Amino acid sequence: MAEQREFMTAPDEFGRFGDFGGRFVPEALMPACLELEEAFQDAWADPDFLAEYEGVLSEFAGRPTPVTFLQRLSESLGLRIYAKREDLAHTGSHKINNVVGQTLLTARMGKSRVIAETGAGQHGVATATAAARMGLECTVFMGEVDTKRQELNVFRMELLGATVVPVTSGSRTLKDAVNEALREWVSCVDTTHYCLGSVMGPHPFPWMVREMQSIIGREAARQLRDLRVGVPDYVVACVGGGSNAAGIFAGFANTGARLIGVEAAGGAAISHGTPGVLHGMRSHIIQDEFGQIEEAHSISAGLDYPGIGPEHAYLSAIGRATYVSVGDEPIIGALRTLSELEGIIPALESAHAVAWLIREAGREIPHGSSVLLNLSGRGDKDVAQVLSILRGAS
Amino acid sequence: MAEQREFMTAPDEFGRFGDFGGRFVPEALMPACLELEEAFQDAWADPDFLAEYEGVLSEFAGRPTPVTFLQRLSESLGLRIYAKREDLAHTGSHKINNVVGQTLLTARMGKSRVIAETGAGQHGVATATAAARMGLECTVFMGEVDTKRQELNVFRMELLGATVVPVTSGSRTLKDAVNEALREWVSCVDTTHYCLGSVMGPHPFPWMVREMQSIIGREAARQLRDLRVGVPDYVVACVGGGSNAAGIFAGFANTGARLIGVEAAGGAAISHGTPGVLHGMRSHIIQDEFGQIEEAHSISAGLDYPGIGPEHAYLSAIGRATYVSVGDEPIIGALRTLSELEGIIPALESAHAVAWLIREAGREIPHGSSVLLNLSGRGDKDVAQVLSILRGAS
Amino acid sequence: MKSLETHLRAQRAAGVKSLVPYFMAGLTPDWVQHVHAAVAGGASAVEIGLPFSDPMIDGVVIQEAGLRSLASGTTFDTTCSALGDQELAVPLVAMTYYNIFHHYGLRASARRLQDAGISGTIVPDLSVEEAEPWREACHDGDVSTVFLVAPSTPPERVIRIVAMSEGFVYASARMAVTGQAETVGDAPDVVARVRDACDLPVLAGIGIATPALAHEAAQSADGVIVGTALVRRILDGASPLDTERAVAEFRRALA
Amino acid sequence: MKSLETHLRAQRAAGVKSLVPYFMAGLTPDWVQHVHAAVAGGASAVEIGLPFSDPMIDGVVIQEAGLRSLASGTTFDTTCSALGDQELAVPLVAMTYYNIFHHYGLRASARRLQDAGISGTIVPDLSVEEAEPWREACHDGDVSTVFLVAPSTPPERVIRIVAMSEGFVYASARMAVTGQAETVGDAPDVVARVRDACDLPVLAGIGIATPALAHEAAQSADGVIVGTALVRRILDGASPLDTERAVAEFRRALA
Ligand SMILES: Cc1ncc(COP(=O)(O)O)c(C=O)c1O
Ligand SMILES: Cc1ncc(COP(=O)(O)O)c(C=O)c1O
Repeated sequence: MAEQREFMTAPDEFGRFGDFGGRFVPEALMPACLELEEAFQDAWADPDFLAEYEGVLSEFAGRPTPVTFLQRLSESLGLRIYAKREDLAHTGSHKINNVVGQTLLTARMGKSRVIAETGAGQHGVATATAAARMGLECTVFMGEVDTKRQELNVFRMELLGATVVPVTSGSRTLKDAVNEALREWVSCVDTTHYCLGSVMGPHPFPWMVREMQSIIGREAARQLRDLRVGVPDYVVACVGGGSNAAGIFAGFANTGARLIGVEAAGGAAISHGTPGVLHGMRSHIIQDEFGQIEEAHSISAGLDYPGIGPEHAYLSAIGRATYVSVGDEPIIGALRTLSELEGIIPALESAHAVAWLIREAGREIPHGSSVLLNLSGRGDKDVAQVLSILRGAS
Repeated sequence: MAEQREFMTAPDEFGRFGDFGGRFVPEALMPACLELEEAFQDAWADPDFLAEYEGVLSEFAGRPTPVTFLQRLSESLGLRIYAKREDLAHTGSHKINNVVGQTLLTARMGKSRVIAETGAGQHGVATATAAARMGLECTVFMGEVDTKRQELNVFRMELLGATVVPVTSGSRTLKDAVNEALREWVSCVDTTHYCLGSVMGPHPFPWMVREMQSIIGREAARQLRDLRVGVPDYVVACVGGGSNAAGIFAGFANTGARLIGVEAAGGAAISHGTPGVLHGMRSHIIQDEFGQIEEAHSISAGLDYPGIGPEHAYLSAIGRATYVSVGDEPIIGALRTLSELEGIIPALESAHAVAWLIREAGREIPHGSSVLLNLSGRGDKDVAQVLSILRGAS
Repeated sequence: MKSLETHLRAQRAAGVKSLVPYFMAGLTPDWVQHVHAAVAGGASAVEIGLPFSDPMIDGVVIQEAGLRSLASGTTFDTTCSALGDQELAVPLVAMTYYNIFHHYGLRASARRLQDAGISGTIVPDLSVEEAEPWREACHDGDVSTVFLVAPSTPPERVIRIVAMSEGFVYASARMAVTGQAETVGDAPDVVARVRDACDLPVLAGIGIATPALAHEAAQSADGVIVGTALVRRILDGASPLDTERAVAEFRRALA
Repeated sequence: MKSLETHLRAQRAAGVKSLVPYFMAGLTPDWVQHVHAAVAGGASAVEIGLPFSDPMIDGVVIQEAGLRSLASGTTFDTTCSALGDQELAVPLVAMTYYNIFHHYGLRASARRLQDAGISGTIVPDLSVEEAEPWREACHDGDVSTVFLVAPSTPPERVIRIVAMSEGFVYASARMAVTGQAETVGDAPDVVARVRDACDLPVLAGIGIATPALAHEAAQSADGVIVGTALVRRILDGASPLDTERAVAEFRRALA
């Protein structure tokens, strides 16, 4: 099967997808990256490990998540829209898929602790969750600005037994949390695994995280077959670092489906960025004329990242996937539309994909098209923010 | 199969379980109750309806929910504990099972609107969700005190297109919301279904809601068979109105499992109440010496109800199930224990069942026993409250 | 035949429309005076509300009256004691929710009512299906159990309800809780359906807020029940004399 | 052989331990004076930090220095311009993150460095696996690319790294980001492993915060790199004269 796949195969031996990817890290971390690559390759080829990974996902994390036909939204847009319901996964988003895999790998490598970066807190909560279940120590780095904006998520992590470290360097947001996690990793790499939250960072992370998220796409492909939809015309996902998109794209990369990644306009690394090197990878990055990294700005914290996973940069470069962007303005409206028509309050991140559908139905997307929409997460975490935005607006 | 079952069969023609249940409603509502009984009986015997109900639960609401072996909690308590994960159902608790069934039935009866009562908001959010999906109008009655305590849940319902009516009568909490919903129902019974949230109220609600929740128990029984656990020694669930308990008990009523309902001490209708008539049913009720209903008081809004479903009163009376109570004190500790050991933050309601297990492991519950714990909901809704309690305490 | 029915049949036979005002027991210290005033104003019988914490068929006015009354310590016993001392020329009918009697004990309640000179009950949450134990408790004495027929009640149920109802049949004028309305609603229709099924006196209630509406309702019904309109006045500070005048006005409209 | 290596080998041959202080370009208006002062104090070469927004291997002191410098408008170009005008008796080595050169263009960067009289670079996030394009860009000129060996580097990698490193090998004294430490950490061990693999000068850095630690590290290494300890002083207001004295103290300790 691997032989037949043309797209989304493993990267080359340097972890490159075409010109993107690689491993741009301090020498102190190189051995850990190499060890991880080997451990991952070994585990991923081990049926026992795969069985355990899939077992935990189904017995603990609630997989498979359903595919829901969105009848009322479909009618209103003149499309046939199927939603992959990552909002129903444990902790409320697709992030759990990745952390279940990485924490199992951590134990397999004989390490007793994980660290993670988090923006709004979704990946931090997911990591703290999986670490709790596995009895691993867990430290989460979170920009100080974000710890204040997302106080409840900080507390959720603490309830789960994790230590949350507010990051006071740089812009005090997600990208600085990644820096700080990398700094910490340098000092404890023997005992500690860095559980990165998206398809970014140095090799093997972009590949490993994509593989661990590809269960989304594999499930969805099977579910659409069972629903007799077959291959959809479009597969649409929001893109922050790009893990939920990579996960669902992986199930359709070698079909005729058009793959669409929806970036937040304020963090649109492909639409507005240029090639650069950040956080261990060569990819598209939002940077100024001097190569200084710019802060991303999006209504949704999970898309507030100035980079994008290198495989997406590659898929864009070769034309296999298309990346579009949506500004903040239509996001709340999209969230409301999905809530009112379908009884699903999406995460603000996922609402970007919905907003693009609403904008392009009958334009970019011909009426009658079938669409697989990745609902990467639930909106409960965002309700307070939406309320304050709507109050502020009125 | 119905012939072999001794426990948890249908009530008698008056909707009575032994001495409990019945139909104590104003004459204006009797025809609606009778119509509903007939419609439910008809639908529940119709394979097409059942298929639709089960289809929506699996394609929209995320069923089956998994059974998770709680390894670390088990080790620390000397038990073998399996959790039925209703926290993973759409909207975050078992409440969705019931509302999916009732909204389908609403449409089948040709009604275009649902009303519901809610305490903390879980049932209200679930009802608003199912109504949105079905394109039904939805009005939710919520005690004014609760609308203030649970502002975000009010907003979630509004996002889902529901109208939330703050109830200013009586104690302005859940029981008054039920009264108000009943009052409203009197005036619109032609077009409107009252989507009651637990196994309470007049016949056929206690029976119908139990049937609609019994999918929990049927799934769990099958899952425990698949896990080769078979019939557990104990089945433990928290009890507010009693729907999650009834749902899981239903799967084990005719086995040797001991059924344990855990009430909140401040709303312990069986432990501290006496037979009475409220909200259309004869059951155990917390009332004063003059027959005035008392307010319940619990740390968890979902258990803050002075009554209990009549079938539970019956199961208690005949000794088939045992009802115990737990005060507020150990609840936060139980929530933390489950969070830290298993990576699952339970709802405060569900934490009552956990607290009882922690208290009785090695005492009431012999070491080595197998336990099926119904995790009726997730704790995200409660995190702010827990934080403020812990802050207040420190 | 129990005394309530005898009394109301006699009124009908005399060509007099029955007027049954409602008062919340214990609402004000002088509440019993309001009852006397109503009789003076021309009441045919008086409905006495026994307050209950969860009055599910009552609108906001009677809810508020009930809570105030409860707050001042009113119980079934205090109400019966207060009434037992009175000499009243008309029957009294207790209106409450079933839990009050259920909790007090059905036989004990029936006895207590009778001892207090109360000759009927209206228990809106006691459906005919559930009423047997209560009817039995009242069987030997002179306490009648009045049932309601609602606009939604289908013909078969009307037959069943009127067969159980004692004293009179309460024709609910609308699908609504107690309160003040601007029309007689479905009263004529409900009354007609009850008449088709029995010969008992039929009184219309729920929302009969003005003498004009009482007049209109009494075109078909044998009388009316007036609750919220009077209770509202007492909540606003009406004296027994005010009540007497208000009842008298209703009486005139029924003449 | 490029000039950086020639220079350091000459020091070693002369029995002089190399002392390489680090300064953040643009940190203060008089930052270039600090460089001169360091030379006056006895520096063997000077490491010039080009500030980057996301300095992932730097501790808080150098992070803060970088942010301050960026805030005052420092760029690769302004730094090179400022240095290009100077006559300095020792080699300059630029320390920065790869994106700065990547963004500027690799060949353009190499040329710009050389034009500014900078004869080496330390790019900590440029692994040997990724370094070929940069090495090639520097191939024709006199800019050396220095690589680090870390305590975690296994023997095979040490061989590979020293084979690529030009000028000297940077022996990282510990698994940590830049900062001030209280011991020489793994420096002796890392230095020994580098020596086993090559004959290049080996300088120890990361956490060498005091003259005493410098002395100790130089027992095995051919010299030391001192960053945070000096930058901390400048953040606190040290003048070029202060810097000269501080560097001189390190120099004395190495004597
Ligand atoms: C619900 C949700 N969707 C999407 C994202 C973006 O991440 P990625 O692009 O890696 O899927 C996040 C990140 O926090 C998220 O929480
Ligand atoms: C999570 C959860 N569990 C339990 C309950 C109690 O209801 P019941 O006893 O009907 O299951 C509620 C009610 O809101 C709830 O939200």
